[in-house]
Amino acid sequence: MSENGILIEGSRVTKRFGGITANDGVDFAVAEGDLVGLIGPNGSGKTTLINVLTGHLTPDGGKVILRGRQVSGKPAHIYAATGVARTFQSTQLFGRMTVLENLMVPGLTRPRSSAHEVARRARACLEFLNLAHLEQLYAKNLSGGQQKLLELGRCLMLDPAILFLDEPFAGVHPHLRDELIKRIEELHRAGRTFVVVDHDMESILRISRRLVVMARGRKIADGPPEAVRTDQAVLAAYAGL
Amino acid sequence: MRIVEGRHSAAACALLLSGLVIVPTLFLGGSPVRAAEPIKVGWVGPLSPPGGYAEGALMKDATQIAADEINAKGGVLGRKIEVSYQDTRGQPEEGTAAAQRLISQDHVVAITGEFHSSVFLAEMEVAHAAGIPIIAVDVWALKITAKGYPEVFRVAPNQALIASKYGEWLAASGFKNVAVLYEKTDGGQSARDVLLPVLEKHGVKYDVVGSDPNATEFTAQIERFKNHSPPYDFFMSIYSEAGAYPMISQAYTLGFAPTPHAGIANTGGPAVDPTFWKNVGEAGKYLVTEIVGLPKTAWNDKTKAFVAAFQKRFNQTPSPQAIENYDAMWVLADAIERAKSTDGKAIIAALEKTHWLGGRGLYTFSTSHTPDWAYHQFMEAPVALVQFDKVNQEPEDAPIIWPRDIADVKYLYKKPGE
Amino acid sequence: MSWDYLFIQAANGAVIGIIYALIAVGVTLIFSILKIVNFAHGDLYMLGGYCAYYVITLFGVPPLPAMFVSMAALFTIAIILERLLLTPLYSDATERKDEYGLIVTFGLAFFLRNIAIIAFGPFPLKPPSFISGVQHFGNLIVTNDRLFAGSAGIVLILALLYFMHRTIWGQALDAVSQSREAAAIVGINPRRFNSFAFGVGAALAAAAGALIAPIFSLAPDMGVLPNIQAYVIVILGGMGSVLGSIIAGIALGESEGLFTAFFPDPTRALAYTNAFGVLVLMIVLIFRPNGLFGRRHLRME
Amino acid sequence: MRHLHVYILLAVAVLALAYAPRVNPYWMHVAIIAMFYGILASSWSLLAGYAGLFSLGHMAFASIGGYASALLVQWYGIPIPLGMAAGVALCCALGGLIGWVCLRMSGPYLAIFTLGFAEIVRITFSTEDDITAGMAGLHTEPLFRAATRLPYFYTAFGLLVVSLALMGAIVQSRWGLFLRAIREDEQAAAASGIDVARFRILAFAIASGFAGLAGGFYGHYIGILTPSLGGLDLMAVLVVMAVIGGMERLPTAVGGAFAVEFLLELLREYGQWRLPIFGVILLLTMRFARNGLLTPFWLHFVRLGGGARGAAAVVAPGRKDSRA
Repeated sequence: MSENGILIEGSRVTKRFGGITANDGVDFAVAEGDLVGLIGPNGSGKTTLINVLTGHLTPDGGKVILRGRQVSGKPAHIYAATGVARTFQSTQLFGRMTVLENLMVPGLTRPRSSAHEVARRARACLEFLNLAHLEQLYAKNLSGGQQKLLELGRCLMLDPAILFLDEPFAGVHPHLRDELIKRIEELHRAGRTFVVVDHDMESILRISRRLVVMARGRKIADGPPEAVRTDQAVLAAYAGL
Repeated sequence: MRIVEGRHSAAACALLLSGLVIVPTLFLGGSPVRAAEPIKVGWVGPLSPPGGYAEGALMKDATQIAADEINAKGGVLGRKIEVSYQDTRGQPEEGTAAAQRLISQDHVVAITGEFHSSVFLAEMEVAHAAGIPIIAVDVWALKITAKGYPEVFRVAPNQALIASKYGEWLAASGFKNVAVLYEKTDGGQSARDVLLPVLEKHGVKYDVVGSDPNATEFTAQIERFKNHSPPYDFFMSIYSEAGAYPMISQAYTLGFAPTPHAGIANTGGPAVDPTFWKNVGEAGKYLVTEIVGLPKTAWNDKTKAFVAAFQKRFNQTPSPQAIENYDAMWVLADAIERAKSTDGKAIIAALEKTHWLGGRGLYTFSTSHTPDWAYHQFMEAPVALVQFDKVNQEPEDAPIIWPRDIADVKYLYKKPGE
Repeated sequence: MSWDYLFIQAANGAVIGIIYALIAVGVTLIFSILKIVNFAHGDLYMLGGYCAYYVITLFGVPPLPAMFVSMAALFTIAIILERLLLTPLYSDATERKDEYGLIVTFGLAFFLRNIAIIAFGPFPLKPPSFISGVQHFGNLIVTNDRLFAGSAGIVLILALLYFMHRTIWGQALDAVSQSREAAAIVGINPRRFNSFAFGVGAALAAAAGALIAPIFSLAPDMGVLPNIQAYVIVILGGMGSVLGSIIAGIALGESEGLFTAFFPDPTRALAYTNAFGVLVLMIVLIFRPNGLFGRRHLRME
Repeated sequence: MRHLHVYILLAVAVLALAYAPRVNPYWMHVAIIAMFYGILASSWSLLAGYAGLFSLGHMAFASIGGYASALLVQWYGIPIPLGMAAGVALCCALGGLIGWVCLRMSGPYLAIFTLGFAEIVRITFSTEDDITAGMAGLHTEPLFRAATRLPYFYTAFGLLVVSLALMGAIVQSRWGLFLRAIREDEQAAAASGIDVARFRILAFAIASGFAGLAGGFYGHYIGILTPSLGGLDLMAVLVVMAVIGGMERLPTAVGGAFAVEFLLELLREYGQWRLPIFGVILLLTMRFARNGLLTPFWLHFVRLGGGARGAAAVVAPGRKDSRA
């Protein structure tokens, strides 16, 4: 743990795809125990930033510092082993593996884990997510909302310090969405750090303690939700697009 | 697929799996051979790719003609002959399977056939282990007879008898600088291995190029030949696969060979196949190739009868390989008749004393081991080099240019325009 | 080495490259719509060649109309085959669609190649030339058949490009290739376009077979080598890009020709020509895992 | 009774072994070749079925293993088992290397990349004939100087059982779960903490090693090796075997190898129609039993004992156990 309580930090992150600069010198730090909402118009570079911060993309410029250690350029599983978990914009499960197996995978990647112990934890996790009755089903046969829950469960099995959730509420039935929010808040109270990306403003504002806004690959606002809501640059970004 | 629940289907599964292992044993043994039953003879050869299936098909047809003729004459030892044909796809492993099946499943008394030396080498191991005579029909590798297995006989000439003839003829014709293009098959390689030392011995310069047997595009290579300096005066192609035709056409249209400055030859068989002229047209004129049968002038009644029968039945001219297999079948029948038995040892003994006039001359098998490839080799296997001097000429009508004692033209090689 | 020699080899390479491209374009088209690699493409090409041959020899039809007959025939055959064999690609019960497509076309190739030996006989056949004779351009000699095949290849590819970009059906095809869901939403039935694309791909292969037959002769296993070359081209060109395939086809023809012409060890040059093509492919893939001009490969699921 | 299926299989195996001396040499040869393909099909299913790496270079590794062993025995006169071990080691190393260079490829790209590798191996082996004897065939030392095929049968059986046991242990461990996770979604697997690169390379190395083992055995059994061993024709047959059986489980892949090999031999009755008929059977099977013909049978068979339910239970012990 670094001294100032910063868990993960992207410093001057730049990422280009062909001629497009998706991230242009973005500084983004998350402190231990925070719950950050990351918003911005389509194509503003949110997902790219998450991909860089979780090791799925190597930045062209800048660096990623995780618990005081520079990790940019290292493969994604190193991040996962250091306590970074994430979900994907379009749910990415192990479709033709059972629900239980989906949770066993991250559990078993932990060093010195025993199959019995992991299975016990996985089942506990399924109880927590109300998915226990589905454990022998193929993941691809779950409904969209159940898949989001399962993906969250898969993150939890890593016992992560920080979770990046990429559009967790998109396409989820309102009832399940409330369920999801409840779980996130529960986990946050239990001490986990979150970064949540979504277009569902209402939900984001409901849960986040801090709001970061991106536009055109740059960070344009960062602060408490109330302050950011009235920020001129943010209003301009949303209105102008 | 829905799985039916219940104990019955579970038992069925167990049965199915154990069946995989047990079913084969049901094919055990087979019934003992009774006197009136036909004598079974095996045939092996390529009938599908990646093997040389075209030649294989011709050989199979010819074998059937011989078997039908033998049966029409009352068979052998008063019993009919029945041929079991096994496709080997040009793969040694399939050859082993085929030979093994013929011997232990079909209980054949002898085997003939095969077109690929590498496959035959695998097959003859099986025959050797079982003591079953096997007559090699169109495989030219020296190693086959050089191994000295008593079961193995060969009616085909071998590379020492074929490729060396090309070498001697090239030297005698005064060619000084030869481009050799061979296909990377067993036949191509062994021909190359025999040809090159002969050229070297006579001081003929050469360059040798290998090619994938599937290739059909030779333009770049032929242009490279054309630009070689000093220029080549002969294009020797060792190619038996389908690519031979585009190669000959391309050499002709690109003005490499045949020209007044460069001759061309192809060894391996395609130039005597039934669709040769259809494929190459003008380009085939002046091409030199070998026939591994008697020259037409030396044809005996059997040759003529076979060619006529084949043409009548299959509506095409038999290739020399076909007549080899026709004769092999007759040689075998003759040996069984003389052995008065279908026992392997007896047939082998009878084969060694073979003195039988077939469509390719008088068959005898050497029992000498010097040189090593001579053992059980038909030493007088006819090989003649011919040169087409007309478009659409039958190989048998083409003038013989080598060896000199049977040549029917004065020249050694006729250049275009001469 | 003279410039003349280089020019001749380059010109020959270009002609053969266009012919390669014609085969590869069909593979590309099928890939971009059906998302499968058609391993039976070389055998459809073989069928097309034989079809043209028999139309010419049995009915006395001139070569060029025979080529169109062959294209129509293969178009129909391919649609039937697609309906019979490829429909599971669109069913959820098929668990691994990429692999299913690969394997079923593998099986189809196996069947076609072996039935062809029985149906057409084992010996190579050659239909009459489109235009007989040769053309001399200085030291460069090109047969009229090659020139014809090259130009007809260009015409057909241009026709395909025109069709893809300028006609309703072509644009619908393009729409399906980009997003099946979106296409379905705007009322295009992707199922029908799968059949259609497979048919057009096969018709192009048939045209290639008919055009090449007088140059290389027909044989039941003639599809083996072009098949591999087609994959090389399709990958180099970026799966699903018609224009990329044309460029890659010509590049492959050129590089193979020039490799044979200039590889320092003359005895091995021809033997390694085919290996050279795939080696280039492998190197490109190592550095660009999605091909040179590739869009990212998308799974069907 | 748990693991009933294991006992049944053992019983069948014992039966087959005891019965073997009475089988005629032809069917024994077919069985040996089927076991050779069994090793190849199961190792290919480890690669393609579990890890989702649809490689078309598997037969090329068999070819490399065969040639390496044959040549080492020929050059240095080392014992054949040592030669085969060297072949396996070489294939592991080369397989790992191929696995490493194609790390970023997937789906058809990987298939065609490995196809290219196989072609290069085949072309090289047939061109460099002063070393490999090319298409004329490389003669190999026989493993046994026996008149019957029986020792080969037992050897092949032993190799198949050992290979299956080793691979079975791998796929039932957490590695098997990781490989399947990589097959399903590489990004998600990485996000779950799996070192994707390491496991992809491992899968290639292990599978290629078994292919090399099979190739080595084949070379010393048939007595002659040609470059066509590594060609596309045999690769197609191998794919067909694994797929018909069911490529996502080792035993079904082996079952497919047996079924196809025996079918091909039984079809010899039909002469030239053999391969077309085989093609039709193939197409029908693929069309109507897309996920493998033997898979449902196998799953049911495994459930006989009532213990294991699907693959999940292998790594995730049943509820009762975890409470106990």
